[in-house]
Amino acid sequence: MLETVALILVILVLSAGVLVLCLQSLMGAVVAASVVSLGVSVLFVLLRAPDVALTEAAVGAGLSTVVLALGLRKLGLWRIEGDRGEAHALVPTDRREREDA
Amino acid sequence: MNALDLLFLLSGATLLCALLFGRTRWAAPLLLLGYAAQFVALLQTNALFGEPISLSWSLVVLDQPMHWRYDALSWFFALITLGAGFLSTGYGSGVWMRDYERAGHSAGVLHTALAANVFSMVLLVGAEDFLSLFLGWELLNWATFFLMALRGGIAARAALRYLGYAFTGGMAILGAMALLYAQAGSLEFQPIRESLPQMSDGQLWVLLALLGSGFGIKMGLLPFHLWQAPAYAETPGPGSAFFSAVSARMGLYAMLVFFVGMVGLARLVQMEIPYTFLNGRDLLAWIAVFTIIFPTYTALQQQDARYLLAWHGIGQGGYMVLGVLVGTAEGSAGGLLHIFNHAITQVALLMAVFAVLYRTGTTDLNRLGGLVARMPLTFLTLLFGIISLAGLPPMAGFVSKLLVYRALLFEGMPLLFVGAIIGTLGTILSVYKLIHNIFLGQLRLEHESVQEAPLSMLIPMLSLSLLIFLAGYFPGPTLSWVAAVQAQLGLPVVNYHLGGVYDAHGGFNMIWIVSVLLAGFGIGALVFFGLGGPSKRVHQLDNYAGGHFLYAENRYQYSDHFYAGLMHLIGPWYRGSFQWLERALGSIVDFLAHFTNGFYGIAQPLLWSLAAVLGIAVWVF
Amino acid sequence: MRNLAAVLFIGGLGFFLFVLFFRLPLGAPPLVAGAAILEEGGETVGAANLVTAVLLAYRGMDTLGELSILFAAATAVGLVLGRRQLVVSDPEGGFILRAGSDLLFPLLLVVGLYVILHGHLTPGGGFQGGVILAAAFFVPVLARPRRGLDHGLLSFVEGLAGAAFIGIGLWALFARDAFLEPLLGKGVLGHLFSAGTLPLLSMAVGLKVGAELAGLMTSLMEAEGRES
Amino acid sequence: MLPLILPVVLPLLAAFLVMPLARMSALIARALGPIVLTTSLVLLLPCCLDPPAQPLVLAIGNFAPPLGIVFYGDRLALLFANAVALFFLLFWDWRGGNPQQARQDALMLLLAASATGLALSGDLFNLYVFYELAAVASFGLVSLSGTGPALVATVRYLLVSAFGSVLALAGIALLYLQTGTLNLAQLGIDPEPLQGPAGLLAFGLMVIGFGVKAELFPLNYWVPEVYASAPARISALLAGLISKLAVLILLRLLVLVYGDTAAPQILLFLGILTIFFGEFSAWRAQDFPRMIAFSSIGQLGLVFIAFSLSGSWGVLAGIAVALHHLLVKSALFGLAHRWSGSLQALTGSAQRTPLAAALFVLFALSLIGVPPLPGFWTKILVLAGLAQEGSALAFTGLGAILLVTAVEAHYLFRFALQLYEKVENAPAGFRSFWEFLPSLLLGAALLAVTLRINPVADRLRAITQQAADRSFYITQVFPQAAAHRKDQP
Amino acid sequence: MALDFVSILYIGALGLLLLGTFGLVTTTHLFRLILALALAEAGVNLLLILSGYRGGAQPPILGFGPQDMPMVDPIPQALVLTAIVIGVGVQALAVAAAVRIYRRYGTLDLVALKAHLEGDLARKQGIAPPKSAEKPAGERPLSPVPPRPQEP
Repeated sequence: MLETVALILVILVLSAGVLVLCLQSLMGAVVAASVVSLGVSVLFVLLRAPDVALTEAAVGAGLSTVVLALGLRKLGLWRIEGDRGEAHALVPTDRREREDA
Repeated sequence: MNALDLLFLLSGATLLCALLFGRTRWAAPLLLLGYAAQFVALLQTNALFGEPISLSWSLVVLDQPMHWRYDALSWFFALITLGAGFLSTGYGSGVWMRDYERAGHSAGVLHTALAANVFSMVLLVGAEDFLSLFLGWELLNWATFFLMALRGGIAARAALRYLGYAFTGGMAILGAMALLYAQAGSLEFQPIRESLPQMSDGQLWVLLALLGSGFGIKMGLLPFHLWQAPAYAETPGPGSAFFSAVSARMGLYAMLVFFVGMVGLARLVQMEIPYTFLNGRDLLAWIAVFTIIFPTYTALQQQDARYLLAWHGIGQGGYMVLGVLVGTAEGSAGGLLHIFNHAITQVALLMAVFAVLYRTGTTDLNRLGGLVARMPLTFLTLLFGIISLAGLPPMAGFVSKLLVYRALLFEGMPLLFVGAIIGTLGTILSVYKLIHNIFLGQLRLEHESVQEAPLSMLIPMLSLSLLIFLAGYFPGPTLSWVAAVQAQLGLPVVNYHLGGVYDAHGGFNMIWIVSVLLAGFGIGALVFFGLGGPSKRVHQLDNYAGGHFLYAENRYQYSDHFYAGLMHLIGPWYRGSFQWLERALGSIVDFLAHFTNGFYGIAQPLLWSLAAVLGIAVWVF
Repeated sequence: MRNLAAVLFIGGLGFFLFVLFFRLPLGAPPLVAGAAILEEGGETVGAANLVTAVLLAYRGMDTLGELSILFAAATAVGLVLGRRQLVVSDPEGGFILRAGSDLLFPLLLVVGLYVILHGHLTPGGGFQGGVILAAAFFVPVLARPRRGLDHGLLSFVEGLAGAAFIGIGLWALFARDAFLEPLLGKGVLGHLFSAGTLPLLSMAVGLKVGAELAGLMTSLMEAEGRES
Repeated sequence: MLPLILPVVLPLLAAFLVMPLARMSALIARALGPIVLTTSLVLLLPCCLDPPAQPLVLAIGNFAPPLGIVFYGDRLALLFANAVALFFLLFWDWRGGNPQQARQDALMLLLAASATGLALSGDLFNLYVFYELAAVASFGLVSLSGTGPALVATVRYLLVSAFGSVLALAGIALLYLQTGTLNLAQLGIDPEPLQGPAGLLAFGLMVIGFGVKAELFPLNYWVPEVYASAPARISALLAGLISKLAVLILLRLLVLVYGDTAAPQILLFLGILTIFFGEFSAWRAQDFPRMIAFSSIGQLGLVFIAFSLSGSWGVLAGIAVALHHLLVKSALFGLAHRWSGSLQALTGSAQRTPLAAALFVLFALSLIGVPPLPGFWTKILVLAGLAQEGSALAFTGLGAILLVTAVEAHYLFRFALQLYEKVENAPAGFRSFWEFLPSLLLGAALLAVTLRINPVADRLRAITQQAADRSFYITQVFPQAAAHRKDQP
Repeated sequence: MALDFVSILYIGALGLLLLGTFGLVTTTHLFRLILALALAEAGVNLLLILSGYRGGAQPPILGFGPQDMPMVDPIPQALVLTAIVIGVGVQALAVAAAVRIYRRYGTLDLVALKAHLEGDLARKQGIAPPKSAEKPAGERPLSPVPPRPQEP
């Protein structure tokens, strides 16, 4: 039983890892990274390391995602709805840059 | 406190007082006194005929002992060094130095550099183990670089080029020292001399390559000779005279110590080059011969007197190596004697050329001419010098070259002899160009009011000319020094007498040769002056040709680009004699620099780091 | 071409890593230092949670190093982000966010303090509690960006907490001649006030980490964004 | 028993307190740093001048070595700890006036603490934490000037350092998997399990991990940018001091565990590459800081080659080269404080500042190894060791060092000649004497070492004898291990 | 390579590490590099915990599970705790630097940033731009970024 759970989780984590590298939208990549972090923290629980699981969940999934999202916001690569009126689709500007470069 | 300690102390003291009192008015006499004192101390060491004398202090650094010892060879070289130092300081003091300071350079720095050179040479020739040899070697390299780079501009660039060569040579020697240390366990000459026989031929070839190139660079042997001419020519007057006399010969000293003293010519002969009939000695001999030929014919093309003489300095070095390599009593005597003879010749010639430069402001052969009437004594010095440089009878150069030629012929090396002769032919052609373009021919208008060289420059020049003549007339004393050196180096000793040499083929006696020559000149002079009709003194510029008065502006005498025809004939044979080698090395270094700098230009070089990790994994697995 | 080379290298490295790792005793690694701590950890330090015992007692130096790394990171972020925007351009949080943040703040505070104080008993400790405290202080900033956080106070708390950690260590140095040695007796295993100075140390760590991360996130929040 | 822990802990305490103190009174905050550094210098200097017979082994928290962390203060570690305190005082930002002065002082103190920790610690993961602390503190310090290039250089430096620390952590995991302990001495007790491919791969990963700061070849692409854009004081400390401490970690591992395996060969190979790439790129460098940055890469390659030599000869050669480079490179970066422009712009600046130009020539002479100066003795030690090694790679190393030194001599003196060229409007010299005081002091130290080379050499030989002695290290940390080792051969 | 519990996790850990390294090596976009770094660190942390895991053991908390059951090794867990927080610290610094760089240069692409770095340094130090003879003939040089408002 334990093997199947571990197998599923590892597959989930690895696929989320691949997603992090392949997704076009940066915000999607950040979300994928937090999924990886959560998956790893559950793996830590399986590995009888509750302390580390708690840290990974709080720091890895929580904090780093917040920091990355704030970073994206400051880079202007991701807009929240109703941000000073002009609705802006979640289009990462770096792809737009490539088009007009 | 034996005489050797006194010599070292005095040398250091001279350097110190040059450093402190260099700028003051009475710096020159003080330095002359210093060199004279060192000369006396050297005579007291009596290392030539007496027992070798060793320094009482010896340094031990990182449990490597460093001590100094003077024997006949070191005495011989120290004699030339101190003599050259004394004469060039004398030549460079007084009038010449005032003119040098008016040109914006500092006299103190020149004196210090010269004293530093002498001190490092005195240190180098006394070396008793590789560490003190390398210490003296590097000090000499840097002192030479310092003296060369004094005048800035072209001199600085030539000095930098010299530094590139000299430092690579130093590194080659350091590499050889590391190999010797690994092989013999110590850097002393004695243990190395004992461990050399056990070395295999391959190791000896590596040592020959490293030490040969290291010492060869300093001597200006063929592939590494390109730096010497511009560097020596661009150095200020006395420095150039000093360098050409002895600085290049330190490479020969080191070669003598290692290849002749420790490895021994017999062992060189045994080192066969596979698939050829050549052996180690032949290789070096052929390099020496080519060193005679190529620079001499490059000298032929030069348009500046200093460059012409500097190129000859390289060429003459080949005779010395050739003579020593023959190995017989006569050959090595000729090689060693040529060191002394060439030293006094080259210094005299350069002093004369710099005297002309001092008076007329230029040494460009195409803008000089007809100074024999204005500067007769300088002309005389130059005449004596070029006769000795070309190796013609009355002068000293003839004795040593004759010894070398006789040795080459009697030892059955005809091809080497022919090469040497071609070199001498080139020398005769270029020295004639030298004296013709400067002194003979039509006087130029602007040199109308040129005076004779000042007294302070004339004394060293004339004393040297006298020395050249006497060394040629009575070679006995100089041959005695050479015999002592041969005994110390383990070469067969030449048996000499006041006039010349006895050997299996009869030998020669200079006293007879020169007396007959002088007698012939005497008769010729009698006929010319005595029987000839009354002669009328005519002013130099009062010339007629074909009934027309020749104004001084039009040149009726062939003095521009002397030998243009000859150059047209043999010019294409050799481009710049090995310029391509230097350019090739330079471009390789530039390419590597560009390649490595490229790595630091990559935007995302983590791929290389990953490759390194994979490399380690493969290496480890 | 670069990606191809990268794939090749990664494949090669992966092959070597797999081969080497699977030759080692994966399931049962040799237990040397760990075994000693497992048996006598409870007695000497008196902490139920052995990981916290290792973290704050046995390998106290690592945690001190860890604290100073976080401090260095926060200072460096402060240095890099430099000037803070005077008026925060982010919009006010919606009603739900403001009401939620008011409700969540005390709750997160309690959870954070609980995790810190019970660090030596249950899984958790200085770091985890600190992060929760940081979240507790950051949520109101998200809700009302205008008010922001008082950076002076934060750096004050941060400095003092760090000094407290080292102070306890120095106190142990002077008392027992060994830096960071647990003092104040072991107490009964499992009780709240047990394991000597460990709870104090984890409190210091918690406060420091909390203040630092809150300061870090707020300065990132207030940094001058790019308005394109 | 000197509290060996204070030189590490006091700077940390000061770093934490400097920011709150700065709010209260700037003066105390400014003075805090120098006071703390002088106290640690005063603490460490006596035991470096007349070293204690036995090295100072300090178990933190009184926990026996395999459990807790142990600080091992043998003469080599104390020497480096002293050097840290001394050089941080020498290159402290005395004038201040930087808007973020409190933050900069805090980061400098953190760097000092981590450097001392790197020198003294005897536990592998603790070394990794201090190494990471030094890295993060140097990121902050490098981005001090806040200009564009400084930030980009910091980010590139951060990325390669993070890549290195990930690999180092993987190495530590691999090592822990095989031995179950992190204490260096315990690793050395029975190094057999680590001699196999897995152990060597762990060492390889750690070489790459710690090689980032030690400017090893494939990982030193950050060096020219960072040293050209960071303030000269910081570059002096990073290039001179921190890089040596990173190499010290690898030296401990090499001496204790990987003495007679293939590890030295790897270091030798990477050292040759580092020297080759460093010095040849310096040939084309067009500005002063980048030129000495490349030459520092070259010198560190020499340190790696020296450490790869077997036995105490290698340790002696490596430490000699490292200390000489520490002295010369920091002094050169001291000069770079004012000479930060391009080489052309500095032409003829010897007329205004003859002393600085003379100092540069002195350092250049010692760097390339001209006999009377100590640089020559260190180089001859390395070359003699390589010649004794005798393997083909050793001879290529020998040839590479010689070739590279010739190139180095050329580009250093190409610049020296430019300095002494006669130019009408010579560039502005050093405004005040204080600016190149560190270089002056280091130049005087260099000359002092030249004159008293023998006593310095004997002291250094004693230090390295102790450092290279594997069983001595193990018996110091594990006295009881000595008992059980006696019976088995 | 029996598919037991531990070997699956080792595959997962090594897979994450290799994915992270692949991301670090190939992309040149600064933000993706930071994400790849986070991946690699998660992989290594998993690896470190695995090196302390013993099959069938219980977490190192005294007083919970049965007494006789062996416990997992606590030391790697302490190490991983430190490693995670180091990772986040470095990540936060990287994001902050990325924000400042994006504001200064307007791009996060390392190739463009490297060109800006060289250009600004050369301008600051007064090095003349390479003459056309030395520049590679190939593609036309990078079009200069429009001059941004210089910082005070």
